[in-house]
Amino acid sequence: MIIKKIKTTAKDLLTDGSVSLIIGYGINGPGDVTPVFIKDPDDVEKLVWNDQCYYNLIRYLSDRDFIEQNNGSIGIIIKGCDQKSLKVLLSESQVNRDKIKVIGVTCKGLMDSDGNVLAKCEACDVVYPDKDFCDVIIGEEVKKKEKEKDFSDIDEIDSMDLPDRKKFWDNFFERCLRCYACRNICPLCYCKECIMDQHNPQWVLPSASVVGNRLFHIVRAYHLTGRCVDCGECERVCPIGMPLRKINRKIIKVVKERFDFESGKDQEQKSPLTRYRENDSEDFII
Amino acid sequence: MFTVIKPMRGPKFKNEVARYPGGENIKRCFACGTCTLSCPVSEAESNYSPRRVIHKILLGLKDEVLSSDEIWYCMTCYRCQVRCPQDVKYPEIMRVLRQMALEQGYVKSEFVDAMKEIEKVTQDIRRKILKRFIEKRESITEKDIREIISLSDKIQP
Amino acid sequence: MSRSHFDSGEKVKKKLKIIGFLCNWCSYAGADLAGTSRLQYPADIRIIRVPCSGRMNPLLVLKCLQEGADGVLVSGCHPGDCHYQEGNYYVRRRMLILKNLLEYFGIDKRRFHMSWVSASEGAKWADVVKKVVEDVRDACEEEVKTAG
Amino acid sequence: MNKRILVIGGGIGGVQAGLDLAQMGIKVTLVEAKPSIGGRMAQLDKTFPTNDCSTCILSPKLYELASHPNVDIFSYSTLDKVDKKENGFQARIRKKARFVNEEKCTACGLCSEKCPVKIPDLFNKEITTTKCISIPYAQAVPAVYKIDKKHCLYFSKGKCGICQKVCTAGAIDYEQKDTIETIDFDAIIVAAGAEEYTPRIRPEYGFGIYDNVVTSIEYERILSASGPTGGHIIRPSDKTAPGSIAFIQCVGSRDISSGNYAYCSSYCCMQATKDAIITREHDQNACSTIFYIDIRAFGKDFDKFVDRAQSEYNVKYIKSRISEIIEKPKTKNLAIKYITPDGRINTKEFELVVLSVGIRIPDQIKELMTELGVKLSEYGFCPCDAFEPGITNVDGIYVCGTLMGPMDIPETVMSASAAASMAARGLLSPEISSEIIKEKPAEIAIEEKYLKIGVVVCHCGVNIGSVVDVPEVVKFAGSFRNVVFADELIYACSRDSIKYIIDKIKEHDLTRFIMASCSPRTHETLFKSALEEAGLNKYLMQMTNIRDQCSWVHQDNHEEATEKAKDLVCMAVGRSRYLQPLHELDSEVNKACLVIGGGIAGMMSALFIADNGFRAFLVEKDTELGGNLLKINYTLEEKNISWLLGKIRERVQEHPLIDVCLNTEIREIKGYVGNFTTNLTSGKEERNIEHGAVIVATGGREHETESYGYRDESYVVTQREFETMLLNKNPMLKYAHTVAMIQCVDSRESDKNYCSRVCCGEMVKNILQLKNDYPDKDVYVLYRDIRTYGMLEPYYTQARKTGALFFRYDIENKPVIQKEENGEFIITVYDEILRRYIKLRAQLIVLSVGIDPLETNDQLARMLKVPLNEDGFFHEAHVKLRPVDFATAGIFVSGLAHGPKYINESVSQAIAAASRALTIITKDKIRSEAHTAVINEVRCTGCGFCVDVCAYNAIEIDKEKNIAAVNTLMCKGCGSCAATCLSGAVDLSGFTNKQLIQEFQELFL
Amino acid sequence: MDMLILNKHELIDNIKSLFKDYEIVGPSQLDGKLYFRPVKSMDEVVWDFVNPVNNIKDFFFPPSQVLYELRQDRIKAFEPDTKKKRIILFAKSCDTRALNLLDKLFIGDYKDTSYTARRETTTIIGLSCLEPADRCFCISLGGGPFATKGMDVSISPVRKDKFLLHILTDKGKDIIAEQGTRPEREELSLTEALKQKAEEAIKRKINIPSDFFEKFDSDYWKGVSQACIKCGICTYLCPACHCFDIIDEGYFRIRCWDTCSSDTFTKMAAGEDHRKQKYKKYRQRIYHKFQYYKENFGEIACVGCGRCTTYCPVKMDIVEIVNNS
Repeated sequence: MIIKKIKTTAKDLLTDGSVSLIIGYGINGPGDVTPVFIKDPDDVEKLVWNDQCYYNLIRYLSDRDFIEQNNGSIGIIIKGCDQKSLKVLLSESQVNRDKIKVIGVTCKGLMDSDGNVLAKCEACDVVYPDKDFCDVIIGEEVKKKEKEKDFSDIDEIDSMDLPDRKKFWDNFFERCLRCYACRNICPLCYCKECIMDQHNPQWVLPSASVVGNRLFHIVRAYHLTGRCVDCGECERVCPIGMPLRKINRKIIKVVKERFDFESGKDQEQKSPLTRYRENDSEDFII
Repeated sequence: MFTVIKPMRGPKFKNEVARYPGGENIKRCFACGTCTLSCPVSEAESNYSPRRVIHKILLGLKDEVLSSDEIWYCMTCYRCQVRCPQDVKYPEIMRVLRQMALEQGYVKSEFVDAMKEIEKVTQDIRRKILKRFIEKRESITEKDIREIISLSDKIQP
Repeated sequence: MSRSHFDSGEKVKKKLKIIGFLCNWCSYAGADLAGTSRLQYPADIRIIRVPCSGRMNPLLVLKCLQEGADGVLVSGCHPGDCHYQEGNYYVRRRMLILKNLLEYFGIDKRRFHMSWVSASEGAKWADVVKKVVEDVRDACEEEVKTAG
Repeated sequence: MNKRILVIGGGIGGVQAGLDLAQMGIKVTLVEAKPSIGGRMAQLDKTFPTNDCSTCILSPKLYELASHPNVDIFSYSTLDKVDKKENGFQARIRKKARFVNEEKCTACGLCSEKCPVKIPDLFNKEITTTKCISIPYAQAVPAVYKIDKKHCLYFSKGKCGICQKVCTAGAIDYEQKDTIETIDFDAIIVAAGAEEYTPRIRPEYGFGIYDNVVTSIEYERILSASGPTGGHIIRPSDKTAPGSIAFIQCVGSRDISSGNYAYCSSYCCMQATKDAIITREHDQNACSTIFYIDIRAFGKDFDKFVDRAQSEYNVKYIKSRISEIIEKPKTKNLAIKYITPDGRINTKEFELVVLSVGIRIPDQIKELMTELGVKLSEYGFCPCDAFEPGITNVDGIYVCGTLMGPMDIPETVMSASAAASMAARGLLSPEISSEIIKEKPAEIAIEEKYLKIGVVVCHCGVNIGSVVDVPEVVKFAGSFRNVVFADELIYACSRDSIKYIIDKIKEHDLTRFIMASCSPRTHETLFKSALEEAGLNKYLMQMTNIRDQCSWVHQDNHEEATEKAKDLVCMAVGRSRYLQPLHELDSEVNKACLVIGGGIAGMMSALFIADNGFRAFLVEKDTELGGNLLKINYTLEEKNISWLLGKIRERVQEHPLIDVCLNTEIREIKGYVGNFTTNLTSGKEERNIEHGAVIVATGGREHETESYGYRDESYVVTQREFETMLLNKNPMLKYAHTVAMIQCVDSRESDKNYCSRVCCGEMVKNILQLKNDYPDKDVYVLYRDIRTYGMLEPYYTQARKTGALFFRYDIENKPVIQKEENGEFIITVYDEILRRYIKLRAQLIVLSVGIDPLETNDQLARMLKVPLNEDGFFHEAHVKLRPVDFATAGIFVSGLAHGPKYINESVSQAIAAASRALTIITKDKIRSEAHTAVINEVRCTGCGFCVDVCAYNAIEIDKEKNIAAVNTLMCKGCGSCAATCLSGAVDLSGFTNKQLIQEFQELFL
Repeated sequence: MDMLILNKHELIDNIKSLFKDYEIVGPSQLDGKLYFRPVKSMDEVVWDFVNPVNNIKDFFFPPSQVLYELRQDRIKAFEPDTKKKRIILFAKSCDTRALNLLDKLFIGDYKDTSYTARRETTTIIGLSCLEPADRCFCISLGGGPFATKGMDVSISPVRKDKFLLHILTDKGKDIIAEQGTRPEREELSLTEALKQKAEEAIKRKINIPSDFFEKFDSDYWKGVSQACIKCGICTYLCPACHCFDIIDEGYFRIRCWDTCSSDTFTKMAAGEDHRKQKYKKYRQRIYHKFQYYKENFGEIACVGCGRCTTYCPVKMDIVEIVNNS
């Protein structure tokens, strides 16, 4: 069983001292899956593995505060989508690859509370973490599903005419509380002082107004251009249920069509905004 | 289309032509085609091309050139010589070739005299057509010209 | 309660406020040439000089729209002419993403324009300004109609 | 010796030579006959192969020259007399009267508007008319008007005088006389250039008879947006847009019979291709046909440009020299007869015909040269030998540009830089720094001072005052908080206004200054110097353009213009609140130059650095100097290369200032412009050297080919091997009665799609040498295009005269070689003239294989962080105007490393590279840009986005702290990094985010 | 304090009559989530629900509110428009009890004008909680599913369509028409039984250890707070949390919610921030609720509604953390 292999691997890594901390999935009081940080070998029992392990634990590798506290080498349990975001972080030299041990676990798709497979897992095109990237692979190899990304919901929004589209989004912007959970859960939002918290100059209205919220989400989506790997965490944590994946995947679609680039595939390549081609499309330029 | 094997050695045909006065610059030709384009004969006779004749000389196809009837087409109007950027004197070269053809027995001397005859008659017909056209003053088509030529044997010189 | 008339149904003022960010080497020179050739164009545009169109961060455009500008124009050198080699290539990609995002969230795409104007295209600069002012005016009128 | 050099001619050649000399600290006097500098390049619309707009890339250089303190420009002037002194020259320069005072004229254009007299517009090749008082074009430098005495009513009939009445600046002065100045010079550089050949001598083309036949330079004016037709392509007869355009090449070139024009003018094929492409861009349904003899696209990326013309812009190329043009009277179209590729004769009607005219040296320049004592060639050009391009028979007089022979803009710029470093010899020394240090009062620190803003609004005579209600704007400006002084001036740029401003700054103890007037592009330096004189940091000034971008363009709507002027002042006030004092950083310069590669290019660069008195390190990985030149025995001009090479090697080895390091490799180059440290390894021992500039002269290598059985046939050789066979009379030649040569082997094809430029010249050289030694041998040449451009064309004619036969083959129909038992080769090729396949028998086959880049290029490129182009050669900063520099400051390129070229072109580029390097190492300190990137270390996450977008490698991530660091010396202030940074950690001083935001935010507060 | 029994449609008619001159706010579905928000008619209102995402705090202390407009020449203060009175329908006991906590702060020795104006013009009709969620722990903090603290009228279920109304304040009296029957003992005992059942359903207990304050410097907080991603959900959704920040947006001065987990919470002028690390921020949240508020205002600023554990992105459970500290 996968969970047994995870526990033994974690135990060995901790005992032989090659890692000083293991980040994995555990259970909290009321029985929900929660991230768990194990330092001594016999706490390994706390680790669980089921189809509710939503979290993208890579987020903790790019959290400066967390790394300050645990500056030893870290073992981390990752799924396919998490691995993609780790590659993006490596391309932006935010994570020191030799200080982390990557434990790749094959995942057959996560389930939400009432038992159907998450939308992001339907669209997942990488099922097992690839061999030459992870240090340890747990679970049998599942062939990679070559699948054309389905952007029908994005096309549906695009096809709305302007006022409807505006109403569709303003409906959410009226309720957005600017709690920044979507920003803080994302592994790629690692700035020391986020644009939203800057006052000199003040880029975006900090308070929770419709205009301020709209601009916050535009800036967040813009800053994830060619970086977001659609791990779906932002949408999951949003208290008012804003369809954030519809925003990210719109940009993923534009980047695929116009710059022919997919994030999280190649550890060397950063966002396409740092490169150009002579014949980039300029149909919108007079 | 057949292939031509180039003769290996022996006195070059082009040097022979170049030795005659007027043929000196033949080797300067870089086949730009101005002569063919300015030649009134090639307008009428589509596969006559002064450029091709020069090219055959340079390639040394002596028999093919001297026995061909192309070297007799030239009306020596000298337009090609004026226009040639490399100063190749094509009409002079034709004179040289005609002389060589005569000397080396490709044609008989009566043939050369006859040439003068043809020259005279064509000029005469041309003058008649022009006179008729100038009298009438309105445009003249090829059909009218053919009709005049067919009547010409009736017109006294 | 937001007071930029992005959302409020304020009547469209006769005088629009459009901000133009022009690159110093080509577009600003083109605008100067439109001046020396006395080409007339609407007065709704206010020009800010930037060293290169590559200096333009989409956040500046967003801040401009949020502060209450009716429209924003970013103009730079034709690709290949850039005094700093590659500035306009990068901004082209950035603004493509911004354009898509603005449209996606229901902001009229006629409020933000980009153009390439070289130092000798005074006439083209005048045409660009006319087109931008006309587009922004239509966008404002439509906005008032739907919001009203 | 007063270190002053005379430059004759204000074209791009003269401008580049003047700029290089000025930057080396030498005083320059530039004499230009026309009213403004820029020469023929200013008349061009776009330049090939990049289609840059010509004015965009030229005017920054003109402004830089005009505003350089070391340069005085005498425009609209001629040379009366030049006589030789013992150590220089003395010239009498006559500055012809313009009847307009240069100081006062603000180029407002009012006089020209009101002038009643129309005269033919010489700048626009007389396509349209201009006024009697005029400037050639809007962006002319100097922008001063001129009265044409001959047509002016005041001078001819004594009446009119409207322009004087109208001119508010009082600049018109009918009594102005020619002024004469006699100045001594150390050397003279003649960059007088050439002019277009007027095709009247070829009447069959109908120029001057039919309306719709124009020359290529007239067509440039028609294409140009600032031209008479405003960029709309219209044909002269009925002003309609032509649907079909014919370009006729070689009009007045490669033409012996119509005059002494046996040479090829080098750039017309590419100019026609560019014009055809631009025509297609302007008008989608216009299609162009180019009638040519050989398409001479020999330069960098030229072949790709021609391919793009055919594939994307459906330009048709037809090999057929046109004999005559006939106009159809009714439609004014032009019928052209041509030979189609398959040999038939065809006639087609074109609505417009452009004659690609060649160039010739005008007579007055020939007279000038004879007066200077310089010998000219039979064609009127001034030829120079390969190893001393630019040096004439008269000591102290140097030549550059098209006066040396037909050449394109990059070659002109290279020869101009070369002429500069040749003329500078003996005038420079490491002790004297070439910087310009102006003394100015101490700068007051404003940090602890209270924010006090001063605003001046200018009337600019009537230009602003007549449209914008200036007093209203001044009152509005006074209403802002922190604005303590607001006033208006009639002419802010006049001498006394500047003094007034300086006094007001001191009086009100201002800490910011706003000037609302004309364009900062032209007047910013003037007002900044005013601030400096007032002791205020010059970057505390903010200019706002209420003339060119407000009053002039909203003339019919005064109160809207006033409203806009107020807003512009409001924006300037907003921005000025956040301006900070900035200082250009100076950093020490190490006065030595590293030259990588000991070939002819490297040696010449090192020689000219050392001859000018500066240390040069010449690094060569082989055991001896010479590089590719060791394998070449003679060229078309120089008979004994090895003897000349020996002389140069000797000069290099003995030169006290050249440190030759043989069999030495470069392990690492660190540092930046002015402060490079390079680690050299030779065998075991290592060495570190310090230097201020780098010249890459690593050269190229002959292409190893497999085609046509070269690998396994001993009788199939390359041109270079054939040359050595000829030199030492190799016995194999005995059997070779007939030699066949094949051009463009592996070149101009899929993966190697560029022309190696030198193979045609080598082929002609070897033919002449062969026919000279063995007159009775036959030579066939199978070619795609004979590209003997410029002065090589007469040698091609000579080659034909020796009896060599030239057959054209097509890329889809390459010649096929079979070997017979007796060792002879049968070459089958399709002859398009005979329209038959012919078989040629030959005993020896010579292949022209072209030049490849070195494999080590990309390793060196990564070390220097400079780019390579698609074909693997080093990619220069700008193909036309900076062919020797890299985008990264302080690094230059010359020779085959930059691309295939002839020896004299390599030498010219090498000396140019030396000159460019001298502009840096002659300075004690290098001044960097004031607007440079600034890193906020608290916010920087070390993600590296900024490093990727920096074209100048001015930003790097410091490994331990993982935080970006800016090298302010390399930073050019474009701001790409500031715009790409996600967390707003990078900002651009002078254009900070806060300043830009406050500029528009002030409008909405 | 009088009580009355109403059946469902009588109760609905009574509330419907209020729609004319009151603005009604009630729990209603929007995009699959439940919010307290203005409703137009009774059928939008949901009857049986666990706590909605937001709580009634939003209507007194909104997420973002304009205080002043500052122009170069004039200042204009913004008053909340309380012309139309407002009724909050079906608030649960934890929310109303939390509102009571906020009153202590906003209407303490300094009266917050907008909060007080809104508070006086709003009447709260509470609904007792039949099936508390498994994360609720209101009882261990002195509340309870049927508690009525902070309500003007409390509605407790008796039988399927029978409700016991309990009018607690004068404001309550104005809005409830005199009708319905007096409660019988038998109905009262039925309600009492339901109350017992609801209270047993709450299994989770929070008990603050005695040496709670001494644990301030222990490393316990570092370990516990590691999973926290410093977002603002737990504070913004908590009915008792009340920290706010005053910021300028252009020429508007705005009061908006702030969260102790944000990077700018304790950031001072020169960038100094003595609560920079994450564990200090999380510790501040716990101690402010369970220690400092108790010292200042005598009550623990937590009402046990369980929203912070339900909506926490990384599912940190406040009960477990406080109990084992």
